[in-house]
Amino acid sequence: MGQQAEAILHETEAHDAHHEMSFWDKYIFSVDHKIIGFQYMFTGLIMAAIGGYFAYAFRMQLAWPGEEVPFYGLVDAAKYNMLVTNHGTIMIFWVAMPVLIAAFGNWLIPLMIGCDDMVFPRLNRLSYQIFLVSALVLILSFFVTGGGFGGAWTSYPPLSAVAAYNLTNWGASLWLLAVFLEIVAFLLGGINFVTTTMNARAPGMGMMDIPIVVWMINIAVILFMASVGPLVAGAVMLFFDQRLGTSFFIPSGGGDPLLWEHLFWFFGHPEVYVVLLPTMGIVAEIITVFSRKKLFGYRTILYTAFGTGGLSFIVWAHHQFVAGIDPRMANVFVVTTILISIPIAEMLFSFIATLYGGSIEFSTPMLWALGFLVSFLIGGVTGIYLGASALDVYFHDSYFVIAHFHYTFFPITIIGMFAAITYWFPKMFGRMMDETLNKIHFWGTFIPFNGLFLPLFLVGMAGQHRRIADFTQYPDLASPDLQSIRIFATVSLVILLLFQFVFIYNFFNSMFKGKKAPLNPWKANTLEWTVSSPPPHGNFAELPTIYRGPYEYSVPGREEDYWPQHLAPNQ
Amino acid sequence: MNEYLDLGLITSFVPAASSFAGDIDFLFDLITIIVGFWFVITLATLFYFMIRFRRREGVKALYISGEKHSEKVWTHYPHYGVIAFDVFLIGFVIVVWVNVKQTLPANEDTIRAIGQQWSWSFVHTGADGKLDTEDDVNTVNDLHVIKDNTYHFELQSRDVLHNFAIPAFRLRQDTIPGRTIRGWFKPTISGTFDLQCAEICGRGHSMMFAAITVHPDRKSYDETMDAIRAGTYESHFEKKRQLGPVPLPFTVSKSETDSPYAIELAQSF
Amino acid sequence: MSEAHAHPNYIKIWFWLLILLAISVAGPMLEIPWVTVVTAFGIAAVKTFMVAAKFMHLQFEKKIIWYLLIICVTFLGVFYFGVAADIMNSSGQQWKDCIADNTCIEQRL
Amino acid sequence: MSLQGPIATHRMRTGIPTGRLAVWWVLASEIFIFGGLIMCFLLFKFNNAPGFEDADMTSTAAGAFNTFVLLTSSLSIVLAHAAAEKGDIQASFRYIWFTIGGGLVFLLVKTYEYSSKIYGGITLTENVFWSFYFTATGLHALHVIGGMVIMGMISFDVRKNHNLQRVELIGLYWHFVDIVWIFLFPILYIANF
Repeated sequence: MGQQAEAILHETEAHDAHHEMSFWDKYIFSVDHKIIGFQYMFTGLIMAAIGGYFAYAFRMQLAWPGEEVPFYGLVDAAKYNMLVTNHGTIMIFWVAMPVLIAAFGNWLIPLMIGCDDMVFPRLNRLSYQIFLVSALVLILSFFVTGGGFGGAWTSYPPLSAVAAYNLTNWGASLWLLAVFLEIVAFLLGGINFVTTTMNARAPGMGMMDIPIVVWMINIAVILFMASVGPLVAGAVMLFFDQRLGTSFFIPSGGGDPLLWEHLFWFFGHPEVYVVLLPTMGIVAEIITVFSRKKLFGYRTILYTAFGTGGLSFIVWAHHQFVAGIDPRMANVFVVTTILISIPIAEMLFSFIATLYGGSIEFSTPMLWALGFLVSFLIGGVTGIYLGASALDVYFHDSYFVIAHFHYTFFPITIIGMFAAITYWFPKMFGRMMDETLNKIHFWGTFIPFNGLFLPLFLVGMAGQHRRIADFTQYPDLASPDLQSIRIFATVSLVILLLFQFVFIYNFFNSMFKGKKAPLNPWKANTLEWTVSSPPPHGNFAELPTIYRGPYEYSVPGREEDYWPQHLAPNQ
Repeated sequence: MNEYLDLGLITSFVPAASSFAGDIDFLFDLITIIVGFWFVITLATLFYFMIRFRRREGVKALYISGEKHSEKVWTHYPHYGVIAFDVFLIGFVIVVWVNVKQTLPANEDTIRAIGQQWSWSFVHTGADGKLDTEDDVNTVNDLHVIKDNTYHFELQSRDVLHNFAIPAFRLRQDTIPGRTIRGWFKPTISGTFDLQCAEICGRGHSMMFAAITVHPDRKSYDETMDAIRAGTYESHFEKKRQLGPVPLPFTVSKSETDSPYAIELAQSF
Repeated sequence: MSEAHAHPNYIKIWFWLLILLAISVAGPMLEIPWVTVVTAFGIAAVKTFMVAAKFMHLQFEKKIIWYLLIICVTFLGVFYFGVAADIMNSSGQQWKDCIADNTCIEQRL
Repeated sequence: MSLQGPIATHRMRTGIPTGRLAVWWVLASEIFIFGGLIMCFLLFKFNNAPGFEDADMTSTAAGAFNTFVLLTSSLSIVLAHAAAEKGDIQASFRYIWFTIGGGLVFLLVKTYEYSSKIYGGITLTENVFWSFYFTATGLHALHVIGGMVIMGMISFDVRKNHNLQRVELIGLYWHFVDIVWIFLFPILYIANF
């Protein structure tokens, strides 16, 4: 379609948008990608609150076992299992994915590639609606007879497949159904993202002019689509095992529980990169803007992302080193696992190299981005311990794994989310956030986060394994020293959670009462900063044409230290 | 291998009580040194850049694309270093792995461990050194071995996945229903250690732990076996278990080889 | 609407597909294992290729769709071979399937 | 070309129309779902899991007939696409309904097979082979039903000369369903290999 036709169409569209829309059409059943992005974001934030509340309940139980937890009540064994299981499930499927991929993907992709909406707006809405139903089904599963599912987020059969083993007949099935629906929602959403990026880029925007965050979200979505298929088949099989009495995964009926482990981790490991890559992209955007530097090695970062994605498909069995797989296979997977550190290390090095020679401003988004680099580095290097099969014999399912895992996922999900929200807030709501409160929130989250998870490395080294409601019964683990480490971690968690109220207050206060934001408060290059804040339906008053890459900061010979993508060379 | 390198990072928490525990501790120390080196260098660079290149009036940032070869080397050299260390590490890891999991050295005795919701049943071979004979000794949640003897273990499960984990031995292995999984260990320190179930196995997972007692010599072991046969043995495990104040809704069975099934337990609360 | 391209003779392709179908049904009747495998899977592959190339117009499609489909099949292959060592065997190093030879402890279910 | 929806939908940077590109992505993710299921089946099969000799008991004739039906309906939907491209709306409409009829025949044969198995006492829980049989064919049948419903909706659009490109899109999907069956047929119906 020619640009002229586009311009005509755009005019009629803009004209159509003038008629008044009811609240329902505008905010609930909207097909506008930005509103859908908000819907994902707020649902994700609410689910994050639930997940955090669960973490609070079971950490309190670990610190002061058997005592009534304030605002929760007594945590017994069944409740403890339910809490840890659903904490994990919620944080990965209902927080990390909707916020990082769906919310920011929806919000940013059309704006950053310079088009007026997703290519399939109604499919987009459907994807959110399915996602919402999945969240409701999950919440429903906490309240059915027998309680919520308590077989860990990996849900290994036969425990998850047989009600007599897990004692949560309906909880387990609803949990599985919720995960299934969530996957379907993201498959639909993902197809939309990829198609949009492939087909609807603004004129002039070549493959190497796409902002890294859009690239990363797309790679993540493709990884997700490719890895989740076998798990969808597996989920149907597991559901039949639960409800119809088949035995795909039950050995006495001829099935094999190891098959589920393979199906799950074939998805589960790429999933780590599915949530990692969007945050890497967000960080790339932020550090370039706040150090006024061109991204160091755009292509390198892109290729390492592809490399990581490809490699992530051949490392999955490192989750199963001691799960009864053939030990010879472990040698293959240990090589691939250690090798995956190479592209990721290269990517981190490139980010650090971007800072060289910069003019770094420590605003809150930049603090979050740097905080991400520091803490993800800890998460990354501790992964080497666990990828080493022989050492995994000791560390498998121990608190060392928990600490490592949270040192990767907390920076990815929570820090990445806050980095993105604080960075794009002016564009999303047209107002600035309060910088002082933001900084208080940053330090109040970052320090307790380390106070929470660093001690867990120590208890992990002491041989404490995960998913246990009360360690004081274990003679070797009951020592007061270890218990005081646990208490320290719990206190850190409580402090961390309390500081989130600062954010909530700041978020809503700034949303309604904050200082009006200028069009481009950070002086960034990418296209979303050229539209009014908040952007109207249809985004661009005039659809842009692209003349250069997204990271042309501090170009020699230019007075301004930034050079937006849409400005023609003579401007 | 820990005679080459011993930082004592893990042994300050848990004793190294099996023959391969030292190898695994060595790996931990080795990785700590390598990874620590990279970690410190990277973090130092990051912080140096953050401080050195903070915003100052009138100083414009450099324009570096990172696409030129002369610029790329700055990330490539450290990157080659990472590859070299990775290869070096993989070598050590595989050597230890082959030793711990892939090979079965000649043994003095065999034990069988059966996981079920939520207790461990152990079968000791008795005098003849063979399983599945008349003189087998069965115990619940109480495993007895002799110091410096090499043991093979056979793991089975009656219901769900469990994990046979002895942190002091640096040993973990899942048990899978429908499979027999073999492995070995050789205790080197006498004493009593925790034996945990390290794979979530249902409601009672938190309570599914046992004790492994390493006897200093055969005499002490035989006396214990006789006491178990006669029913007069008071389990070290029972003495040591301090039930915490958690109101877990059941207790683990004490005497029979078959502890009550999940359903019965479920009905009791 | 897509850009115009020459339509192949669909009836002819359909006719060939039916012949292949007849072979894949007749092949196993010889009861020679390798013939069965070749006729069952070899012909399934040929039929798939014909349907994809002609009916689905992959012949005229951009290369990127080919890459996409090839990557899909490759990853499935990776999955298969990664899992085969555990699931496609009844014994391996340090483990054996004990349901088959009845050496298992009695299962609860 | 009818101009509706956002401009984004009508851009074509890859040279592939957006709808068709999206359908290819749908098919890619479907390949993983059915591929995963078939891989699991083969893993059990080659491990000589008990029960897989029951492949003898499935009716090869019914399976072959269904393959024939699906191949023929694939032909008719591609003819519908060709007709739509030429602008022959009535022919396209007829071919689409011929395809839906093919789907219906397929489902009838399927129902006959299911009911004869279930009356013969063989259900989903018989053994792992039958679990796979019912799961795989059931999932496939759901795709057939879904395809028929969408085709029915599209056919009326076609008659109004709306969205003719959708004939090709549903065609792609239908061919994929056909291909899945081409693989299910040998693994489930052709006796032991």
